[in-house]
Amino acid sequence: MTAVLFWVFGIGAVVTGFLVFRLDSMAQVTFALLASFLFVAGEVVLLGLGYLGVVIILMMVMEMVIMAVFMIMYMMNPAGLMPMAMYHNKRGSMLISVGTFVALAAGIIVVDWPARSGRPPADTTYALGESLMGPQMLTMMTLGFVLFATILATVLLATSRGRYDRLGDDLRAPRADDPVRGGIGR
Amino acid sequence: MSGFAAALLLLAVAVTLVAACYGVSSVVAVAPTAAPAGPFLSGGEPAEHAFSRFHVRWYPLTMVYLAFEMEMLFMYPWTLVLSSVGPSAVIEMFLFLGVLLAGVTYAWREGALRWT
Amino acid sequence: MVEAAPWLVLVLPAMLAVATIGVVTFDAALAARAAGRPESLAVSASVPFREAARLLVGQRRTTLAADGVLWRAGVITLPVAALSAALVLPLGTASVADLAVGVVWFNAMEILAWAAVWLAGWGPNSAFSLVGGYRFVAQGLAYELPHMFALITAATAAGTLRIGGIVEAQADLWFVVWMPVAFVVYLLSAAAMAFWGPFDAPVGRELAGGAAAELSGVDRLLFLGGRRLLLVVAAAMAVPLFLGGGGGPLLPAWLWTLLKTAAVLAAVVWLGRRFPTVRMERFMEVAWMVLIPLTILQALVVSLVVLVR
Amino acid sequence: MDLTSRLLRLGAGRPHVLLVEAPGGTEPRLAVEREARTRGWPAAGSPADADLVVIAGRVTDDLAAPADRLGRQAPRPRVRLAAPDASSTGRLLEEAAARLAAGGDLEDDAPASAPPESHSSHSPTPPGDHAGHGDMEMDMPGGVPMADRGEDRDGLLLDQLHVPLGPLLPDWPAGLVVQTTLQGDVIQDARVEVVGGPASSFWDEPWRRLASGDPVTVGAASRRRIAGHLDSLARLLTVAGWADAATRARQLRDELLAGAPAAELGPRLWRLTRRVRRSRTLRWLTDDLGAVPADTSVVRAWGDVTARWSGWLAAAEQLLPDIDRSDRLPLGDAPRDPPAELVAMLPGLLTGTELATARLVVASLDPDLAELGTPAEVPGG
Repeated sequence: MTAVLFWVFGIGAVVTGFLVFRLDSMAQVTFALLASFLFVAGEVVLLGLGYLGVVIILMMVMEMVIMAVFMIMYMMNPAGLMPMAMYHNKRGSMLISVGTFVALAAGIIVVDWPARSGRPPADTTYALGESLMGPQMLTMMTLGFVLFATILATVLLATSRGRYDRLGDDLRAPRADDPVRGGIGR
Repeated sequence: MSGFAAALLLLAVAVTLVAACYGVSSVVAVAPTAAPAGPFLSGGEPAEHAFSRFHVRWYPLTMVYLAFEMEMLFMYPWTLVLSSVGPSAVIEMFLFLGVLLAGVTYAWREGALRWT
Repeated sequence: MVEAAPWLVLVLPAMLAVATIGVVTFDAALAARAAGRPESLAVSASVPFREAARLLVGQRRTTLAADGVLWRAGVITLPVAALSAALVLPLGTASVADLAVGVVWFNAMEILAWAAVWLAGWGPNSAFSLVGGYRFVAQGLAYELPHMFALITAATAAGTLRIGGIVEAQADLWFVVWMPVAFVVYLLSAAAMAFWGPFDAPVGRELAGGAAAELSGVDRLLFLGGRRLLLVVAAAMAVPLFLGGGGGPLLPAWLWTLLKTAAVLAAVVWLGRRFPTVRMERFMEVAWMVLIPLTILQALVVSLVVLVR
Repeated sequence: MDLTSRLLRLGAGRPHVLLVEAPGGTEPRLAVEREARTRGWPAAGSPADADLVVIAGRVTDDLAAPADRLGRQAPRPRVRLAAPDASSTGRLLEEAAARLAAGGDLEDDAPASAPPESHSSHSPTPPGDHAGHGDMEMDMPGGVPMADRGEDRDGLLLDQLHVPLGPLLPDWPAGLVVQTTLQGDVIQDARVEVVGGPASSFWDEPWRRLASGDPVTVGAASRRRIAGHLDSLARLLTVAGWADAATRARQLRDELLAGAPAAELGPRLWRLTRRVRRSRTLRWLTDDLGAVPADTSVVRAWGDVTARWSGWLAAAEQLLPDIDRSDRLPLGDAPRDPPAELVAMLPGLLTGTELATARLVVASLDPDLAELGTPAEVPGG
C-alpha cells in the first residue's frame, strides 16, 4: 500500500512539475506547481513526518496563491490565451531540465546510502519543537531578525510613499494622504 | 500512519460525492452545458478579455504576510514543548513575535496596510 | 476521550450534509422573518431542497475563452477541502482520525479555500468574478494570521496539536472561559473563511455575485454548497477547540456536541445577517493592528498560565 | 425524465429573479419586488443565478440588444419576462413560475447578432499550439482582444479593463451607464452615458398631476417622497450588503405607497431609521466615501455617503407626520435633485474608487434619470 502511494505521489509530483514548463497560462503553471508540492507533501507524510507534510500543504497553498497574484500581475499574457512558452530556447532548455532531472534521479539510485543509525523519535513534531527551543534557538532568533529585515525591506521597496509623504514633514497631517482610507488611524 | 490513511479514504469519499453530483446533474439537467456565453457585463459585450495583468492594491502587504506567516512554522511545534522547556520558550517565542510586530507597526506607519 | 473511528468516514458526510441543510433552513427562516413574512418551519425547510433541485436540473454554463480546468478545479476544491478539514472533527467521542497534528491538518485544509475561491473567480474570464476572487485573497491576508493564533492558543493550553487532547484538556474548564479573545477571533475567522456575512464581499451582491457570478447548475451547487459546508465545519470545530467538545452534564457526548455545534452555527448565521458587508480596505488595518496583537497577547497570557500551572 | 420534471417543479417553487429596470420602469419594478418578496423568491445578482429574467419598464431600441444578451446569458430552465407596467404583475410571475416548472422557455440560444469574430484578422489559434513569441499582436482568442496597458496612480504600468456598469444591472439607477476603465478593481476613468429615456418619473408623479390641474393632497405627496427615500435607502443597503435592513426598507416603502396610516407605519419606520443610524459598522464603511463639497448646487448631495443616507432618514422622519394630511398641496415643483447635475458629478466622484465603493457612491446619489430626455448614446461605442 505504502509503495503504491509512494509511486502515485512520486509520479504525480513529477508530471505536474513537468506541466509547469508545458502549460501556457501563468495561472495554470502556478497551480501545477502547487499540485506538485501537494504530491511532495504526500511523500513527506509517507516518510513518517506528519507535521512537515501537513505544514508543506499549509504553506504552499498560501504561497502559491500569492505567487499567482504576482505572476499574473507582472507577466505577459497571464491566461495563456496567446500562444507563448514558459521558456526560451525550447530544445536547449528541455534538454537541460530533463538532463538535470535524470542526473539527480540517477544519483538517488547510484549513491551508496549509509545504514540508519539510531531510531526516529516517537513524536517528530515534539522533537522539532525541542530542537527549535534548544540547540536551534539561535537559528530561530536569527530567522526572526531576517524576517524583520524582510518586512522592512519589502515595505521600503514596495511602497512608493512613506510616512512623510502620507503625514507631512512633521507627521502631523490631520489625515493621511492615501488614495484609499484605511480602517484605523489617520 | 493510519490517521493519514483515513484522510485518504475521506478524500476518496469526497471526490466520489462530487462526482456523484456531476453524474446526477448530467442525467437530470434540462440541457447540456451551454455554448460559451459572454461574461455578465450589465448587458454589455466584453471590450477585452478579463484575463489580464490584474493590478492588486495590496501587494506590499503580501510580503509582510509571507514574512509573518513563516513564524507559524515554528509556533506549532512550540506549543508541544512549552511546558517541558519552560520560561525560556515563552521568552524566546514572544521576543520573536515582538520583533515581527515591530516590523508590522513599521509597515502600518508607512501605509503598507492600505490600498495603493 | 476522542478515539479514531475510520468507519465514521461514511457517517461524517451525512451528518455534515444535515447540518448544511440546517444552515440553509435557518438562514431562509431569518430572511423570511426580516421580510415580514414569518413562514412555517416546513416552508423554510423546503428551501435547501428547492435550491438543490433547481441547481441540479439547471444547465451548466461556460463563458467565452474561459479557463475551464482551473474554474472547475476551484469549484470542486471548495467542498472537498471542507470535508477533508472535518477529518479531525470529533462527533461526540469519536472522529474519523485523531491526527497527532490535527490542528495543523484543519488549518491546512481550510486554507485550500484560498486557492478554491481564487480559481473559481479566475476561471470564467469575467471581470466581476475576477475581482471577487481577488477580494477573497485580500480577505485571507486579513483573517488568516489571527485565525492561526487563535488555533495555536487552544493548542498551547492543551500542550498538544491533537484535537482529542485539546478536548481532554478542557475536562475541568472550557477554554472559552479563559481565552475569550481567541474564541471570538476564531468565530470571526470562521465566517471570513467561508466568506459568510459580514465577510461576503468575495461573492458580494454589488459585484453581481463576485466569484460565483458566472456559475450555474451543479457547479454553483457545489461551490455555494461547499461554502456552507466550510462554514459548518469551521463553526463545528469551535466546539472541540473552545467549548469542551462533547463534555457536559447528564446528556451523552454526541448530543452535547450536536447542541453546541448548533448553537455556534446559529450564532454565526444570525450575526452574519446583522451587519453590512465589511470591505477589506477598511478591515485590513483592524486585522493587523488590533486582532493580531490581541491574539498574540491572548497566546502570551495562556502560555504564562501553562507555565505557572 | 420523470425525475427531471419533478425536480423542475420543486425548484420552480422558489425561482431566483433577476430584476433590472429600464427608465420609467420604477412602478413595475416596485410591483415585481413586492410580489417576489411576498412569495419568498430571492433576488438574483447575475444572469447565471437567474431563473426569471425580468425587465421592468419599456425596452427602448438602445436597450433591446443588452436585454436580449441578458436573457441569453441565463442558464436553462429560464423564463424571460417583460413588465412594461405594473398591472397584473402577480399573475405574470405566477405564469412564469408555471412555465419554469414545465422546463422554461425554449427560444434559440444563438446570439441575435453575429459574434464579434468577424473583425478578427485571422482565426484564433487552437489551444496547445506553442508558436513561441512570433505572432503575439494580432491574435484575438474568441474574437475579443487582449487587455492593454496603462499608467496607474502607484506608478505601475498594468492592464486596463473596460467594464460597463449598467444599464441592466440589479440595484442600479435605470438608464445609467458608467463606462469604467479599471485597473485591478479600481476605477481609473469613468464616462457616464444615459440610455433608454425619456420616460416620466414615478417619484415626481404627484407634482406632475398637480401641474396638469388635478388636486393632490399633501399626504399623497409626502408618501411619495418618503417612499422615494426608502427606495434609495433600500438600494444603498443592498449594495452595502445588508440585505435584512434593505428588505425592511422595501417593505415599508410598499406599505406606504399602498396607503397604510401613519399610526401603523410610524413606529416601524422609526425602528428602521434608528437601527440604520445606530449601525457603527455602516458608518465606518461609508464615511468619507464620495465626498461632495458643500459649494455644489445639488444640496442633497452634500457631504459623504454617510451624510446622504442620514439625510434620507431625517427627511423620512420629518415627513412622516404629513402622510395622512388631506389638505391640498400648493402648486410647485417636485422637490427633486436635478439629475443632470448628479450625473455630471459622477465621473469625478467615481475616479479612483474601488468597485464596491463606486456602487455605494452611485447608490447614495441615486439619480432618477427617467426624465433626463437626452438623446441616447449607444453604450460601448
